[in-house]
Order: sequence, then structure tokens, then C-alpha cells
Amino acid sequence: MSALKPGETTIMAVKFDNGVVVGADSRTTTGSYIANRVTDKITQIHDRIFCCRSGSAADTQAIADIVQLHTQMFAVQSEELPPVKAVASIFQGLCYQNKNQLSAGIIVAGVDNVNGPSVYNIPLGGSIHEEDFAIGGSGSSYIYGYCDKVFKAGMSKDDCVEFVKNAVSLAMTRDGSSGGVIRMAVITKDNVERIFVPGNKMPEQYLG
Amino acid sequence: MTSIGTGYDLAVSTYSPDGRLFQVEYAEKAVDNSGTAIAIRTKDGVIIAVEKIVSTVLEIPGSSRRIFPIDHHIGFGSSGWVPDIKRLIGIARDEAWEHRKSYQMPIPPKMLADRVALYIQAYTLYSSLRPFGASPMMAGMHGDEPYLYLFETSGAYYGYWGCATGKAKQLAKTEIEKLDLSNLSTRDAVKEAARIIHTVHDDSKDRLFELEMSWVCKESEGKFTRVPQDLYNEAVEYAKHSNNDDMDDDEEL
Amino acid sequence: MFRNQYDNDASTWSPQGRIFQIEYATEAVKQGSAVVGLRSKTHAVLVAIKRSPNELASYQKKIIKIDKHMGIGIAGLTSDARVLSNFLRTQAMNYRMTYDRQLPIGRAMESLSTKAQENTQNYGGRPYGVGLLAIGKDSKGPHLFEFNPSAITPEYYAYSIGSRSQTARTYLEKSYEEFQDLPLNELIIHGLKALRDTLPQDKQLDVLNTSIAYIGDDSDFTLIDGEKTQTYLELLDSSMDAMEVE
Amino acid sequence: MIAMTEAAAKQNNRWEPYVDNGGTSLAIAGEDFCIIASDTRQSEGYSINTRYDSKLHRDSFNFRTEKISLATTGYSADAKNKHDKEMHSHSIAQMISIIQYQKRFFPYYVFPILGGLDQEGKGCVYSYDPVGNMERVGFQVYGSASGLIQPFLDSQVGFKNQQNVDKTRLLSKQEAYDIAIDSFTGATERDIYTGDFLEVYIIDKDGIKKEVRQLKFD
Amino acid sequence: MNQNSILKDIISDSNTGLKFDNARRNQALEAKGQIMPKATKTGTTIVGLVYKDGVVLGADTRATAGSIVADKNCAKIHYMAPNIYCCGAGTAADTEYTTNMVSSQLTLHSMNNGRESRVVTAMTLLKQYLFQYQGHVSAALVLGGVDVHGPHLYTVYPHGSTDKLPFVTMGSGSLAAMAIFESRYKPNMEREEAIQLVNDAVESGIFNDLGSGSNVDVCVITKEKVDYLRNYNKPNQRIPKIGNYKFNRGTTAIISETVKTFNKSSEADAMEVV
Amino acid sequence: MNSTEILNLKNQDVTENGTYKHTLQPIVTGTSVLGLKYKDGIMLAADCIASYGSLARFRNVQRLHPVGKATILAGSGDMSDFQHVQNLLEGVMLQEHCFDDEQEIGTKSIYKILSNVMYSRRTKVDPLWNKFIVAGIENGESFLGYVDLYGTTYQSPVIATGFGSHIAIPILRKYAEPRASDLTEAEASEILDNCMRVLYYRDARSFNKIQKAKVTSAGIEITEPYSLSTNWDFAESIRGYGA
Repeated sequence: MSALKPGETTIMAVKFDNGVVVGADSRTTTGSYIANRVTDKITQIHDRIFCCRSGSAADTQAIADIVQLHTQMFAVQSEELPPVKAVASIFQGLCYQNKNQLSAGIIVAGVDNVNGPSVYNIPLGGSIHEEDFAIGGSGSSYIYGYCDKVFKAGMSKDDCVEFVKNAVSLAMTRDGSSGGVIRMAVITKDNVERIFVPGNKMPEQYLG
Repeated sequence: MTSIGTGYDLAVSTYSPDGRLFQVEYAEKAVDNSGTAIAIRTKDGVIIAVEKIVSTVLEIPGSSRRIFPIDHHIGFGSSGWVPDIKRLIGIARDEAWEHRKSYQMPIPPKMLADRVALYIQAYTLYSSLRPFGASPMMAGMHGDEPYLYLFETSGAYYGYWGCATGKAKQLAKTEIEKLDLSNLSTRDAVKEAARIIHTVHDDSKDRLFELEMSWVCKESEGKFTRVPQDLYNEAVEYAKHSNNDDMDDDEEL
Repeated sequence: MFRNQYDNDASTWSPQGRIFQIEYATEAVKQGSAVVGLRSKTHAVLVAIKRSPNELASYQKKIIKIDKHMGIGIAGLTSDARVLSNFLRTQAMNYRMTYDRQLPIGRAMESLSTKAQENTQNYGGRPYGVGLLAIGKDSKGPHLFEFNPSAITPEYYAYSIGSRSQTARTYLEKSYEEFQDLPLNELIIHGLKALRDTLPQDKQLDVLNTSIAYIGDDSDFTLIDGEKTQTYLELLDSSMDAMEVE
Repeated sequence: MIAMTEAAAKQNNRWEPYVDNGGTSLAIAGEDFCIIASDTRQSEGYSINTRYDSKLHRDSFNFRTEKISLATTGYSADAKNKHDKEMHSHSIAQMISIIQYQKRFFPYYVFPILGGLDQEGKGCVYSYDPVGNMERVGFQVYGSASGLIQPFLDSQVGFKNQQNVDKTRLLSKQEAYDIAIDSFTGATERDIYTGDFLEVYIIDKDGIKKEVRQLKFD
Repeated sequence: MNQNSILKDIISDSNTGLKFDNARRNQALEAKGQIMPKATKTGTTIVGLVYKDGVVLGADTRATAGSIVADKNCAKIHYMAPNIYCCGAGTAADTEYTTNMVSSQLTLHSMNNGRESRVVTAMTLLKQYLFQYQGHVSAALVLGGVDVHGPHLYTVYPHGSTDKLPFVTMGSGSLAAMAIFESRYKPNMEREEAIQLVNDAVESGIFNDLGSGSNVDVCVITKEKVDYLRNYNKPNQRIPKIGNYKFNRGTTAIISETVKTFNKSSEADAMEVV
Repeated sequence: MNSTEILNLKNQDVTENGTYKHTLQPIVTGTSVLGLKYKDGIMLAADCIASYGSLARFRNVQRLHPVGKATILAGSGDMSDFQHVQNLLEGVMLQEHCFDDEQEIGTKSIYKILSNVMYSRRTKVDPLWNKFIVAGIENGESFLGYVDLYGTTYQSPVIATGFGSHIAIPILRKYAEPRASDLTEAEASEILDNCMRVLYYRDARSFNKIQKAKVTSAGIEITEPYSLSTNWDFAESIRGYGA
């Protein structure tokens, strides 16, 4: 396995004024066979913190489970909503310390009481980067240009949902390892809203 | 203490017939024998002041301090058996650092208090150990919010607006209770803390003492540090002055 | 001191909140011959009386070098002192390897204190039966620290430990304020004066039983033993003569 | 074009923990003196890391893998501490050997040369291979230019392969010093890893004298 | 020669055209640990710069064999034509023969059509030759000259690609030299300024790249004339020897001695033998 | 519980046939960092990019990291390892803070610690894939040192890592090194800008968003990210690759 090969996926998270939008495609492959065409790659870690997983399904699920457990411990002991940064740091610690055994690129996004909304990107290798928006997985390489052009600081919630939907769908049509449906979640202080875009209702784009 | 000397007080793993753990109480005695320590929590900070009793003029001022930084935002003040305190300090520092390493964030004071208390308690469980002869107070910030906890030798701990341990804890508590803590500024709290330590210090028993003061507050940018020298001096002046007022017939030379 | 039921081990508190085993260990320090330490703004000095167990034996070492910048004088159980001095040497060398600088004296004492405390809280251990006076220098200049069986490590302008050390302390308390600006020689003489006060009537300081060590801004830790102490002993005598003339 | 070092490392499946930083050290023992000299260039590939990195160590042993050669002079202060007395050069020599052999299967990639005076005040040079094989010799060169200098010393210090010369003759301090200097100015001409500055220690009964000379920068 | 046929030959590995079997064999042998003979390489810093009136070429003079300096003062600026010079980096033999060969082709070409050679012609001949050999001829060149169309400066890579630029560098010291060009190049420089810049760029290679060293050669080509400034700058003079290393007569041991006397025969006799 | 342990079980450095598994290559990487000594102290420069292969993946990364009051750690190479080192030093500095004895360690000690870490990791054949510059002022003296994944160390008035060691060093050696003791702040700043510009022209992993930092007796100062002016004038007239 080439170490620079990112997970066969498209994942994404964007921060807006009072929340974050996360999104992902739904394809899981073994070789070129689609093992699952409706995967949920958006995993809830705590009430207001989600992660998007890319890389080995087994690895990322194992890590997410561990982090979930740590986060719950943290929440109980500190008697407050866990900070997104703390959760991202647990992910980072696991990914860094086991970098040689793991294939995991993770985006952590959520809202907490201290810092409000935040997005953290933990790519292969286990470094951690706070960003305004994050994209990851093999599909992301096809949409860097699109995202850099379209993203504006201070976008509304609806703008962000559109942005994620468009970006992920563009990646899905060009990246053979991404596809299926788009799953999104809008996380704000008050609630979490799941958005689903079926494979036959993708935003329009040039397909010629 | 009716059961003293009846054999129920030799190990911390033994209850007395009336359900007491004498070793824990004796350890508290060690705390009561030592210099007074107080802490005051205001709206935006906590100040710890300690009366460090000095046995000889030969000792250099500032040596063997009784207030300890734990992390950038947390510190301990203590009365009691100094080597025991240091052991606890080491434990607290390790816990604080472990938290920072895992979460890339400062440990919330509440979480640290929980863990330190567990340690203290663990030393009250086994006959091979003795309880800590220390009753530390912990000052810290969580975001903008100040926190103050006092640990007892049993491992119990509570949050406070103001607390005191050591020789003159009763007198000091009474003095703290007189303060209007909800409106006191942190700077004024420093002065009051200095005054209280000076007030409760008993010249007849311990000739020499040194006043140590540290704080964590908005003004210190959320860092646990020694009170700045000028404020310290001001506070000591204030303390001496008001004590003279209190006992104007008690002339100082 | 009378035997009581709370003094069997270091892991039992007495009803008064005391740990007798530590107090007894402190007695062991008082059995040892005296060590006096004192410092000025530029130097720190140790002087000590060596004992010889019998006429055939050599005099026991009282002052031990830890590193170029640090040394200790000991009173009490020699074997415990050896353990602690080895510990300090290792600490000093490791620190140098890790940080590319000399171990600050206060930190050395802190690590000693941490090590010694463990013996006073766990069942089966005993407190170290030795007292140390440590001199050394770091970025803050010269230092004099004490270590005692309770694992407390205060810093002093001048101090003494060991048998009859109280008389030396009385001398030091009287005159410590003038030490601050003294040159090394005079500092040593003051040390020897204080040390002599601890001696019984029939004993004298001589080249066989006197140990001197110093450290300063301009010098590493230096130990003076045997014949080389003669100069200082003579200086001591002449200064006493001078006093008598007065 | 691709940058050299990292690309090269990447191609190897296994990371190579050794790196050669070039440089040359020599020592010559005389009747009552010892001369020990080393250039100060530290390089990696075709790049000069620094023009001044001392390879001579006086007071402390400082083992670093990347050094092709390491010359240690004098005595160890740390070792002195432990034993409360000065160590003789033979003891230090033995200690280096032991330290090296302890890493027999992951050797320190160093070729130390130890120079100084022995107990009788005679000049001495100990040379080693990376795993601690030790030998007392009259002169030694290690490092990138050893192939150039060693034959020169064999001829000029050891009088090898010559006849009608007094092979028992011992070099004067000045002669040995001149040969050391010429060895380096000559080697600098032809060995690309040797150059920049030359550090020379002259050890005799009066102590250690240090000199620094300039070599060529190309 | 037809480019397409060359390409076809290389790709189809047919019996015609160039073959690289031996090159591949050598690589395989080397990978197995076979030690190949060391060719003299010119680690080298070579540079070129277009200025107001022409082209300035520059080169260091160190040739290396591994870590040993094989030649302290070699000439790396090769003559191509009266108005064209070429700096070579890489395997010394390759640069030497490649430039020589193209030089002779240029001479023939220019005698054929009676005109001065053009730099682009030299460049084209070089790149086609090098492309044929797929990089196995290890010559990295800086080609410069002035012809009817004015000054021209090219780099030619061993695989046969070329660039036309106002300032270029090649060889192991190319990065060091380029650092100087990139900080100080400006269009339309005066002669002295241009020479100074070229000198500094080469010096940068000499002092920072261990593959380059010794002296600076400069060649200034204008419409009117060529100034080949061999050893324009010598910043690395040998430090004088202190000692005298002459051996006395009789130092070398004589193990055995045989004396043979030759009879001088007449030339006529010799002829007869043939 | 413990899925954590499951991970630990997987974390074994030695394979069945006894060979090592370890970090084979850096993944998210930063390119060159530069440093020079000047009259008042030390100045450093780096761009704000963390690359992923040739992708400029993170463009808001600070690679000049302050440690204590008078030391800066500048890192190139693998970013996860760099962050690991930052955390490690944070621990060291926290420990220093806790000693509360006004004897906080200085630049040289930080450099020594880092060198020890780097060397011990290379000895485990599990290197931290970085090249670092440590810069600072201790007891009024400027310090500029280098340490890399091999534990190789050196000190020099000018240092550059990675591509900078090929491209920036010649400039620094020519214009900064001979005058290190009298170079003014403005001159030092200009030289570094020039180096960063040339690197931007010639290093494919560089980016025109850079930061500079200085350590002087007044303490540490790190600039906000900024861009350099660049020049492409001569390019317009260039046609083709040959004729």
C-alpha cells in the first residue's frame, strides 16, 4: 500500500457562524467491487461532535469506538459538553501513535460551549490541523480547486449545505472510489439535522 | 478521643468501635500543627496566602515554598507536612500533564480535584500506608471561571469561596467570612488575605514567619503566578497598618 | 524520649500528628560529628570534623563531591549518605547529559526530597538517618541547602548539623549578616570558628580531623583535607589571638 | 530534477540510520608530545552543512554516529568525578573500546583516535575501529582523506619502504607539526570532503595548546 | 534522420536503431553489487547569461572521481564554432565527445553553406544526439553563442530536452548558482556587470557545492569577438607546503639490478625487418 | 472495554521474521526553514504550507514555534512528528514552570533535549522525520543550531534545511554569514525575504505565504503571514524551447 494513498472516499466539513455541516459519500469498496453502496461515514462521537471517516473501514470504526468511549468518560468527569478540540486530540493521539498500522484520515467537526463550532482535519500520518473547511479522502483531490473558489468565510447555513452537496457530488462523479448517496449533518448548539441526498437526486453538473 | 491508645488507632485500615479512622484524624493533627494557609475566591480569580513559619533567621527568604504551581492555570497552597505535600504535588502535576497530552487542553480544575482526591483517599485504605499529612487547597481557572477546592486528609474535597487550614484555621475562617466575597476585587482580596495571615499569626508561639501569596485571575492572564512584587508590598503594608489599628495599644517597635 | 505504641514505623501518625520514626532518625543525625555550612554572595563553604573510629582506622570522609559545581557534607549514618550521594551524582550527570547545563542546586535537593519522602510514607521503609549540608552554584550564584531525615530541604545563609551543632548555629545566627560580603578566606575562618564551638573541651581542630570545602563564582567545588588545612587552621589561631588582644 | 537526500531515502525501502558527514582526523605521537589535528568541515552529500564543526573533544566523550572520525584528547572530567582521581590515558582508551564494543551489533559509526601523554609522559595514540578494536600506534589517520594521508605519514613519520634513513629517529615537535599541516593542505587539494578549517592540538607536559588554521573553502 | 523512426525503434526494440541492452545489463550488474569502473565526472557548476551585447558563459574547473579531485583545473567550456561555445557537466568523456562531434558537424555544415553556424543548429544537433541515447550519454550542457539572430542561450539535458532562457545553470552546483542569478539577474546588463554576475554564480557553486571547485573560467561571446577568459578568477590557491619532501638519492631500495645494453641499428635495417 | 488494548496489540514494531516496521516516509510535510544570526539576535523564515505529496494541502500552518521566552523551534519535514515534538517541549516547559525557581532552561538546553530525542529515535530506527532549526538567545548570546532525523547536529551563523540547504545557503553564506555581527534587522529581513523569494521561484513545494520570526534581547516576535513581491518580466518574450 502506498502511504500517500488517501482513503477511497469523499468526506467534508464546513464551519459556519453557529454550527458545522459535515458530508460524505456512501461508497465502500473492496477492490473495484462496491461492498456497500449506502455506507454511513458520518459517525456521531458525542451530542454535538461528529467525525467523517476515510481509509480502512475497520481501522476507522475501531478508532471511532475508542474515541467515543474516551469522550463519554471525559464528559462524565468534567460534567460538561466535551470540547471539539479535546475529541480531535484523542483521534490525533491514536492516529499518530499507531500510524504504521492504521489507514485513517479523519475529519472531526462539532460545536462546543467554549469555542463554538470548529473543524479539525487529521490526515494520514496523524498530524492535526484546524480549518475553516476540511475535505478528505481520494475524492477530495478532484475538488480542491472548486472548494477554494466557492468557499467564503461567513456563509450561511444554507450556503454551506449547498456547498457541501455540490462539492461531494462533483467528487463522486469523477472519483471511482466515491459514489452512492450524499449524507450530511448540520450540527448547531441546539440540534443535529441529518440531510440525505439520494443517488438519483444529485445536483446538476456537466456529464458530457 | 476516648479510643486513643486502645489499639484501634494504629493503622488506617482499622475502624474504631465508634466508626472512626483515627489515623486520618491524626494526620489532620499534623495539618493543624503547621502554619495557616488561606484561599479566597473572587468573581474573576483565586488568591492563596500561606503563613510559612520559619524556625531560624538563617533560613533564606523564599526557600522551601508552600505554594506550588501545578500547571499554567492551576496551583496548590498547603498547610501540613511538607514532604507529603510535595508527593501530592507530583501526583497532581502528572495528572495535569497527562490530560494536556491527551486532549491538547488544560485540565479543568474539577477533573484534577477528582483525581487528586482519589489518591488521597487511596492512602486511607491500607495498613501499609499512612494518610497524607496534608490538606492542600487548589486554585485554578476553567476558561474565565475561577475555582477553589480544599482537600481533607480523608480524601473528601469541597469547593469554596474562601477556606483556611492550619494552626489558626478557625480564626482565619471567621475573618474570611467577614468579607463580601461577591463584590471583592481580586486585588483587594490579596490585601485582605495578607491582613488575615498577619492577624492570625501568633507571635508568642512562632517568632518568625514569611507570607507567601500566589494567585490565578484575569489580571494574571489566567496563569497561576506569584502575586506581583509591588502588589505584594502594598498588601503587606496594608496588613501591618490595619493590624496596628486593631490593637492600637499593642505597640510595635 | 519514651517508647510508645506509635513509634514503630514511619507509616503511623501519633495522636499529636507526629511521625516518631522521623524524629528518631533525626537523632541519628545528631550522633554524627558536626558539619557547618555558610555562604557569601560569591562563595559557599563547608567545614566538618572527621572522626576516626579507633586509632588504627583512617578518618571518615565528611565531605563528598557531587559534581564540578556541587558537594555535600554529611552527618549521621554514613551508609545512607553514600546512597544519597550516589543518587545525587547520577542526577547531576544525567541532567548534564540531557540539558547541556549544570543541575541547579535547588532542583537537586528537590529530587532528593522526593526520593526520601517515599521511605517515610510506606510501611516497611525507614527514613534516611542522615543529614546533609549541600553547597553548590548555579545561575543564581552560590547556595547552601540542608537535607534532613524528614525530607525537608530548606536553604540557608549559614547552618550546621550534627553533634552539638546548636552551639555553632548560635554563633552563625549572631554573625551571618556580615558574611555576605566576606572574601573566601574569612568565610572559611568563620566556618571553622563555628565548627570549633561544637567541640568538647578536650578536643581541638587539627589537620587530621578538619575538612574544608568551598565553591565560588570563580572556582569549582574544591575539597581541602589533611596538611592543606594547616593554612586555614593557622589563620584561625591568629584571628583568635587577635580577638584576645582586643 | 529532484532534491537529493529525501528522495534517496524514500526510494530505499528500509531507512538507513547512518549518514556520512565526511572529515578527517589525524594524530602523531612523539617522544614527549602528541599532535592531534582535524578539519572542521561537516558535509552531507555534496553540501557543506557547516564550515566549523569541531571534531576534537577535550573534556568529555561526545559520541555522535554521524562522525567518520572523532579525536578525543586529554582526560575525562566525568570519569574523574566517579573515581575521585585522574584517569590515565590507557584507562580512557580501554573505556572507549568497551563503550564501542557494547554496541557491537548496532555500532557507533565512529573511528575515534585518542591522543595524549601516557603515565610516563610519552606521547601516545590509540586508534579504534567502530566496534572497539583498539591498538596503540605511533600515528593514525581516519576519515575521508585517510587514503591520501596515511601513506604520506607512513613515509614521513614511519619511514616505511626507505633505506639509508635512520628509522629510529623521532620527529621533533616542529617536524611533526609541519607534517600534520602539510597533510591537511595536501588532502584538501584532492579530497572534496576535507577543508574549511584545521584545528590542531599540541599536547605536551605543559598542557594542551590549541590552534586553528584556515584551509580552502571549495 | 527521421524522428518518428527513432521513436519507433526505441519503443519496439526491433533490430534496427540503437539498443540499450548493455546499459540495462550494467545496471543489473551494479544492482547486484558489481563495482563498475568510475568515470571521471565533472560535478560541476556551469552557467550562462544573456546580456546587452551577447552571452557570458561560466564554469568551475574541478573534475572528480568519486570523492577525489581528478583534475584541479580542467576546462569545461568547449569550443563549438567560432561564435558558439558550450559548457559541459556530467561524465567528462561524454561532454567532451558530444561537443567535439557536434562541433565538427557544425564546421562541415558551415563550410557547406558558407555561413556562420547558428546556435540553434548546434542546439538541435545536440538534443537529437542525446535523445537517441536516452540519457545514457550523460552530458548536461549550457550552450551559448551569437549568430545572425543575436545572442542565444540554451540548456540541453542528458535526455535531450532543451530550454531557451536568459539565464541558466547546470550541474551539481546549479542550485547554488541559480540562487545568485535569481537574486541578481536583470535584463540588458553591461558587460562588466554580466561577467561579475557569472563569476559570482560560479563561485557560489565552487564554495557551496563539493562537486565544484578551484577556478572560474569565463567566456564572453559578442557579435564581434569571443573572449575566452581561462582562469578568470582563482579564488582557491594552494596553501604552500611547509616541508620539503625530496627523497635523498638511494632512499628507494633496489632489490635487483639488471643492465641491458641496446645496439643502435640503422634505420634501413629496421625497415628490412618489416 | 478495551479496544485501546486491541490497538496496542497491533502496535508491534518487530515483524515475525525479525525485521523492523517503522515510519517509512513522511506524509504531510513542510519544506525548508531558514535562519540567520544578525546584530541583535536571530531571525528565521518559513512558509505556511504543509504539503501532501505535491498537493499544497494545508496553507495555514505555523512552522515557527516559540518555546519559552527566548527560543524558537523551526521545523521542516513530517508535520505529525513536528507536532509531537512541540507537545513534548510543551511538557518540558511546563515542568520548568512548575519548578518556579527562576532558573528556566534556555535555548542550549532545549537544543540538547531535542538532539537527544532525535538521536534516540534514530537509534530505535524509528526516526522523527524532521529537520529542525533551534534559535534563541541565552545569557545575551545568540544561538542557532540544526538537528535532523539522524541526530546530526551543527551550529552555524546561517542554517537552512531541505531545499533551502541547496538554494538559500549560497545566498546566506555570501551575504549574511561574513557580516553576522553587524547585520541590521532591516538587512537581515531583506536577505531572508530574498532567499524565500528564490525558494518560491525554485522549490516546487514552497508557497508564497511566509512568516518570519526574530529572537532578540527583547524576546520573541513572529510576523503574521505575508506574501513577497515576485518578478516575471523576462518571461513574456520567451518563445518555445529552441528556435
